[in-house]
Amino acid sequence: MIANQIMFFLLSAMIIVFSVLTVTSRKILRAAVYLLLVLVSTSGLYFMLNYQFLAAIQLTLYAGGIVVLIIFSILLTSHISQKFEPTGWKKSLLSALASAAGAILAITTILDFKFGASREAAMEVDMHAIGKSLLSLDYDGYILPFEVISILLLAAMIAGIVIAKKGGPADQESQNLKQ
Amino acid sequence: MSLQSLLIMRHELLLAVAAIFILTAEIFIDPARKKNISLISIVLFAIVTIAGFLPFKLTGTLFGGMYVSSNVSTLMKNILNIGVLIILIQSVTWLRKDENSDRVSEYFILIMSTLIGMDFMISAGHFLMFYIGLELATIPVAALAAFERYKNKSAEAGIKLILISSLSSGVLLYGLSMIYGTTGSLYFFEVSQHFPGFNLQILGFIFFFAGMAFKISIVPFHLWTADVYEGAPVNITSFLSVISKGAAIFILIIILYAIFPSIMETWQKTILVTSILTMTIGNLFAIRQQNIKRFLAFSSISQAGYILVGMVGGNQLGMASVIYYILVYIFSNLGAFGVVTAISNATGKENIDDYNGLYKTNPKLSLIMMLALFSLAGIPPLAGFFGKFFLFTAAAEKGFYFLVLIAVINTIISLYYYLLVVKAMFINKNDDPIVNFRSDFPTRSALLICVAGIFVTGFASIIFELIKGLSFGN
Amino acid sequence: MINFTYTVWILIIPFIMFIFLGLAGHKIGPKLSGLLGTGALAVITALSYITAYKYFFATPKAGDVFKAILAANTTWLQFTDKLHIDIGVLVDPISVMMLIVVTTVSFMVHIYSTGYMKGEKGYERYFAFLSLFSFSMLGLVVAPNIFQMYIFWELVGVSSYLLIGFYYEKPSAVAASKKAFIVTRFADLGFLIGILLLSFHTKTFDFITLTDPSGPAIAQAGGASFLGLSVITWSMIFVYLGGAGKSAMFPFHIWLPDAMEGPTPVSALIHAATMVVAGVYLVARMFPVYSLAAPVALKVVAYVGGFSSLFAAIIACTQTDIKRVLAYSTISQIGYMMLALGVSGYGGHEGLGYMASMFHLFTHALFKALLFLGAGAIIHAVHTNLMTEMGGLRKYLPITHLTFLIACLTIAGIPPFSGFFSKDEILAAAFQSNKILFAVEYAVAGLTAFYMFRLYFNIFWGKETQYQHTPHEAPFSMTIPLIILALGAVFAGWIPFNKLVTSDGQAFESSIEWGVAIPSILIGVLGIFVAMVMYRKENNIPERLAATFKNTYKLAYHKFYIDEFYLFVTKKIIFRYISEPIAWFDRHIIDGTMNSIATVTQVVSFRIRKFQSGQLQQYAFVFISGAVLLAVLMIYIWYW
Amino acid sequence: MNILTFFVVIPVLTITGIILVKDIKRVKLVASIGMGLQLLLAALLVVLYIMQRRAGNTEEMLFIKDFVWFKSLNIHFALGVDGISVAMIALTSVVVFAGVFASWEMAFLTKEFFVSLILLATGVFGFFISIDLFTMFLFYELAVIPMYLLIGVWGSGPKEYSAMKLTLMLMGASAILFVGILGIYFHSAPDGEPLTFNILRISNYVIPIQAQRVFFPMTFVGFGVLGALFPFHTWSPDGHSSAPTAVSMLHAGVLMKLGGYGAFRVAIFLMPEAAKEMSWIFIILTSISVIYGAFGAMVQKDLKYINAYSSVSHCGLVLFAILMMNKTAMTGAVLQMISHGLMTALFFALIGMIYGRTHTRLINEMGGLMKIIPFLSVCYVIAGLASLGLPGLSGFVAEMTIFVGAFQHPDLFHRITTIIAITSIVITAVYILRVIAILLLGPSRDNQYEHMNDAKWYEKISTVILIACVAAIGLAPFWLSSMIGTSMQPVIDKILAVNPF
Amino acid sequence: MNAGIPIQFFLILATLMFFVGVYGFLSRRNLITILMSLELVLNSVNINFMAFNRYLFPHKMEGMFFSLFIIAVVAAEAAVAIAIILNIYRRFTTINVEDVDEMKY
Repeated sequence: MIANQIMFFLLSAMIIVFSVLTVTSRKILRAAVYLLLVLVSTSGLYFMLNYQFLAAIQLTLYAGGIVVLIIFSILLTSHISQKFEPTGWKKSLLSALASAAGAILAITTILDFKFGASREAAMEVDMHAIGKSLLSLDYDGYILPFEVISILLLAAMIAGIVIAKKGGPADQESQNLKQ
Repeated sequence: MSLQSLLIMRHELLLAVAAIFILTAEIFIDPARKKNISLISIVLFAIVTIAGFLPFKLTGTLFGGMYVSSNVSTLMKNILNIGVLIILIQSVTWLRKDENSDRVSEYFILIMSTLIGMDFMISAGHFLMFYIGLELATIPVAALAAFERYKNKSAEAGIKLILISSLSSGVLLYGLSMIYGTTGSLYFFEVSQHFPGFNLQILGFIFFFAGMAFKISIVPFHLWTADVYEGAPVNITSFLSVISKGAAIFILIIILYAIFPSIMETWQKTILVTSILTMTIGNLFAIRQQNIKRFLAFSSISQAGYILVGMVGGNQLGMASVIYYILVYIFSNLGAFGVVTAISNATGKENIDDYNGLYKTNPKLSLIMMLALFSLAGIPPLAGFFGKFFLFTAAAEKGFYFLVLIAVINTIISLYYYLLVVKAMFINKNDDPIVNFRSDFPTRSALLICVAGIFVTGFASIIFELIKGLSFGN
Repeated sequence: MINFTYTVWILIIPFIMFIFLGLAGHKIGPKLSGLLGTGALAVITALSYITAYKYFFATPKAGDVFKAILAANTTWLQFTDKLHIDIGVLVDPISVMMLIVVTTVSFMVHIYSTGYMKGEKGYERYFAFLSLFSFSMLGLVVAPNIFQMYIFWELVGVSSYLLIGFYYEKPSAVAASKKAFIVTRFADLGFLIGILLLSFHTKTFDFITLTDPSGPAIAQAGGASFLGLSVITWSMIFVYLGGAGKSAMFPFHIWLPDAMEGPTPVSALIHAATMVVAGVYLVARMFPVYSLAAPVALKVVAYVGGFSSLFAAIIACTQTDIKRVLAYSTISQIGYMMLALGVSGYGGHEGLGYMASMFHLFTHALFKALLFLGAGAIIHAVHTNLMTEMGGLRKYLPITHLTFLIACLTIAGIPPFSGFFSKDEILAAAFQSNKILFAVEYAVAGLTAFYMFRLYFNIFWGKETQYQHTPHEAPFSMTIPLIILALGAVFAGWIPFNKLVTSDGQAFESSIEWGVAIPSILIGVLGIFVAMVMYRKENNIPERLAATFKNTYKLAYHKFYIDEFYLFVTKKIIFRYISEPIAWFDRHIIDGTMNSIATVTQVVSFRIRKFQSGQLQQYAFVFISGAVLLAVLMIYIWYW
Repeated sequence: MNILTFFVVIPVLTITGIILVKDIKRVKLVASIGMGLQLLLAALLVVLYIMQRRAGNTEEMLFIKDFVWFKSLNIHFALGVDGISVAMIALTSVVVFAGVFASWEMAFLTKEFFVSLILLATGVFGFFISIDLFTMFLFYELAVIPMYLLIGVWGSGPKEYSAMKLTLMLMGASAILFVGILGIYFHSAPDGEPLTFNILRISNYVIPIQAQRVFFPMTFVGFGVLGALFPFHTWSPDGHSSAPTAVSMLHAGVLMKLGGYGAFRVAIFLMPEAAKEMSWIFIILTSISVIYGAFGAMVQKDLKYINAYSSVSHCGLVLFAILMMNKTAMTGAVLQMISHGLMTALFFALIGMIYGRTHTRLINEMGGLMKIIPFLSVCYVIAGLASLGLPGLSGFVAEMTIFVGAFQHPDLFHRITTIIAITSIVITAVYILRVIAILLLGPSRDNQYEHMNDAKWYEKISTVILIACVAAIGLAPFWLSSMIGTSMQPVIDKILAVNPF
Repeated sequence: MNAGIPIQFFLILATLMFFVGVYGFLSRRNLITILMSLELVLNSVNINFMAFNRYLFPHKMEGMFFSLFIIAVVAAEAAVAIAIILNIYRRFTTINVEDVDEMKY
């Protein structure tokens, strides 16, 4: 029991702290690393909630994929040691206020609500169940989103290509720019 | 999967097939003949559009409630198809330009995939489908907004759109998570049964609404609109202002009517507040615009405000009038954008000042522009008048006279700035007017469709009656 | 009962003539136009005389009363069930008398004009206008209801306006015509309000009903009251305002002297003989109501008339423009008639004043027209209006001289000319009822004799001026009317008015009251004598007198500064302090408000543009705050 | 086919014809033929109408034709006329016909000009033949918009500003009106029965008084703005002064009448109780209008401004009379609309013709025109005399009917305001004569004007037909007045039935 | 595994993370850091879904699947965003968000 809670608080502390660091760090690569840590800690939470599959996905896709993508783009666009100028205090303050207001609103409202405990028997979330559900055509089946998301990914890929594609007058221009 | 289900899903399926066909064509076709891709795509899309109208059995629930098709949703999809078809035809000239010619098929694929997303969104029976549809309808658009990658503005539009839309989907998802937590399901029909309106639910709803409002560019979630519209290529701007917005409004009205009737008072208040803000702010900003795209952006914001007015009653007339108005709006706004596109393609000019004296050199374009703007302003006998009339009637039916009053007063402000453009074209003198040019066939036919739509949609009461018959509400 | 339906032609003929000459006059040429106009007048004059004969002598009386006969009547415009404007012809003693007056004078003036206006530009237009005037005046005269009277009243006003402004290139004529119209229009406002009040309480416009002693008007004499006077009294006072305006009673008299800018025959016709007496006619028309239901209003009539007559007579003594002298004399004489009506009672011998007034109206029309036409002949001969530039004309203009002298004697009330008789009746009537007014009349009689003979001597005697062209007598077309009118002026006094035109239609006995008449004759003779002393030979008495009564003279010479006062009111007060502020208010306040709505919108639009800063994060900030605020609003603040 | 439908069909055909022909001369020909036909049709309508009445047809509206349009909202294209609308239609066709000839010299974008002009006319005709609130509103707005282009493109002076102001104010009014109409619609039938836009149907049902209290002022003000109700009249001076001749004619002559007609047919006819309760406010406003417009006109220097203020005054009288709510006054109101429509159209036509010759509209810069261009000057005088209410011309008939009618009110308030309104006749005389004196009479002020030509044939057509109508009504008003009065009777009956006074 | 930890803890944690992300979005200047803040925002939503699913509705897997799809979508979104950011960098030679404001007012 206690171990649970300690585990949870540890993870949450990590999440909060690293989140804050992510958004405040003045070195961009460090921020990326903090983000990675947040994502990893989150996957820890998923483990705690017994969603091993998702935790794994979180680690591979999120932490492994997106963060790497981000780091690559950082490398393409900035110097590693580049330090940002601190954000203007006005902007920080306003942003902080807005966020704080939002957080207070959300938290008070959440605390206000009485969550009833589940009466149904818990479902065993193993790979089999996930796979079955994912490919099911019936109620609680996710084949359609699964298919549609493939279109999404394809579209995103093409979208990326469209923007990144070289050739045509555009390229010439950008080369001129470099010179 | 029976044939029946295939027919029910024919919009999405055909679109997907068409997109894949184009993709294949892109890969296999001889580079010298790639010009024909436009033609092929448009023909394909026209087939899809026509297929959408075929009178097969339209209603049904598939995938255990994941996908719901009703008469209304089919109607909405058809309306969107019409709009997209016009936009595609309008794009041809632009795509023929050298700098775009290497990405023609991508353009079509992205547009079609976007449309697939919208169709799924409209037919969603589950918030997951809704969400994926929403994203599918957004992400490619961001890329399209950044399509002219050699232009700063285009890139800026792209980044603004993608970042803000991600934030808004974050907010929307947060809201959805609350809805999920308080109702235990994300199926529409189950959510609607467990929605008594706890505070947390309202919170979730408002956050969800904010996410939707972003798509519709409702004040105060609208600020991206003008910049993105200005920066994006004209065709994408018209796509954003008409199709994206229209689809979002469709799904919003379905969700409000079908899922959240139990908290109607809350969403009425929400819409009341936001619609007043939207109309007023949109108009106030539009008054001073110099760039015609930016101008139309703000105009489209205020139009969204009027549409919200129609929605506020939660009545059947409201839904009918909103759908009808979107149809009218498609023709009107695309008419205006069609002229802007033609001029932008021919001369690259996009400022209202450049339009000074346009009537002397290009009378037909000016007339079409004027008709389109008047239709947007709600001047009879153009379709916009009927559209606005029904929208406001719908609100008045539920006693929102005050809102209607504000709305009609706002239409006066909007008339003012539409007239500014008309004035520029017809009255202002210009030493260096846009030279006379003849648009190519696609542009002309697209404009013709729009003008015909502007006239016919209003007079032919059967269209409205049809929509009314399919709509629901209390 | 004799059929009088044909009398409608008296109206129709001049109207057709007006339309015809107005539209086609310039096509058919001046000569034919003049001929046609005059011919038309000859026809209706004949018709009028026939009517007069038939009415007075061929129609059997009902009892011994001249009954009013509705010769023709048709509904012209329906207001309510009871209130409708009819257009028709009413034949009764005064209307018949007026028919005679109007057609006679008009006919004379037509003939006269063919000579006088020869060669003038706009000759056809002139005759068209004359026809219009004849039509309007006749319509007014025969009106069977008060609204028809009002209609023609306005038409008379406009034809007067057109004729005064006949020389439209002359700024003074334009100004005069405008003034005449506006002043009378203002008075007509009173008339209209009077009509409305009256008709509201009596539910009729019809004269016969209104003046019926047992009718609704008189029955309501003691009805609802306002500020101490009954409503009927008020309405009659208002009606009288209209009459006072048209008849140039103080303080509406200012337009009449200026109206002399018109061609002289017009002055003779409109501003001496016919139109200006319309006010008198109006009061006479409504006389039973005044007398029986609104005695206070009648008093007003009497005093205003008396005052005007004295006031105008004084001014007339100082004027040098011959037409203006005649104009003031007209005001004075009309004041006389008003006074006579004002002091009259109703029925039998009580109605002496009424009869006298009508009588004087009749004779005055003849001799005043004669005077004006004579003056026209003089002006025609010497090309000036100022008597200071004339003198010794008796040699050159014998016929004019003679007729003018007759006219002067007539107006001075010297027997046996007609003026004596009518004036005597008036004096007698005043003597019976009101001594103050009676005294005023004596004074006026003396003044009248004085200024008329001042005029006469100045023109025909006195120092002989060197004229550029030798003056010569007018052509026959002008002298013949003079002669005819002179004959009329001499003999009209013998017409038995007390048998024909009386307040209740019944004849009564009246004879010359020598007790009143002889002093009046003496006073007249005295006036003539004084004038003769002063003006027959050139001497300095007038200057000395003027110097002695410097202030009074100056006041009178400047017409007591009434014009200046009006000018002050209109130019300064109405234009500067009402109209211009209103125009300013409209442009700046009301229009300014509308414009400032637009400006405010623009300014707000400019101010808030900063929200659209192009900064992505600001957009996001607004987005988040918006969502949070909306949520707070919906969850915690706004309960329905 | 119903005769009334032609009133919309002919203009539409004419527009089509104008668009199709190439050459300017033919444009004018087509326009004049079309509007000539329209005029004949109007005459025919008058005759048919009177014949029907003579034959004993006592229906409230004649020639009723009802096309269902939007079934679910019970929107119909319902046509029908009574004496009042017949009179207004006749007026419109005359003014439009005269307007076409008055703009004969239009050389700049002629085709577009005539299309817009006739489009405007279509709106007006449509408005008068409709008995369905929706179509009425539609045609009303249809009439307003071509205005913008007509003034903005072909106007003079600060035309863009004026055009914008006029359009926005009128559309603003229509905005308020729109809410009013919706309000009427949603209270147009008892619970359970289908709602309707049909005026006749609504008039048979008493709209709940609470609703009336809200929507009557909206409707009345909405129409009132078009009828130049103080203080919402400021579009009128600017708009009229900037508009080209024919547009001023149509606008002041006909379009402003939509205001009066609508206020009567919609606001008062459908909501008599509220009208009774609230009329005092508007009576005060309108009597201010009457006097204020007249005084305002007195010191203006621009001919069109004078006329515009004069219109404010005269149209104020129309609304004033309507608010009196008795048969005579309301009949007078309609007469006044017709009379003012004709004579103000005449005025504007003449002003346009004079302006076309002198290129100025400032009265101080002209003078003595009577000698130079007698025909136009005489016409101007006639128009002036009609305006100041000279008997024998239409103004008198109308004004007297109004005054007598208004004065029949039993309570003092109405009668005192009537007297206030009556004083306008003097002020009117002052400013009319002032203009005539300065402009037409006196010596010629500038010899550059000496060589002007008098009216051309088309100008003569334009003015003569208007004068003929003015004089015809002035001389023989009975048939018109009784035609209107008879149609007014059912209206009055309804008002009285509800709340006899 | 989660016994003894009230669901509110998860929700509060997610909320805090959400708004920290929002804060980052609002205040960071670098486009890539903004993108990273967005990842925080979306990640927090996932926690919500997971927690709800586990605590309240464990008999189904809706929340989990939703999270799964969110992750996929976010990946796609991030990819496109990064492509655009790179393009921005090419065009503006900076990825400071405050400099990307050619269009305003």
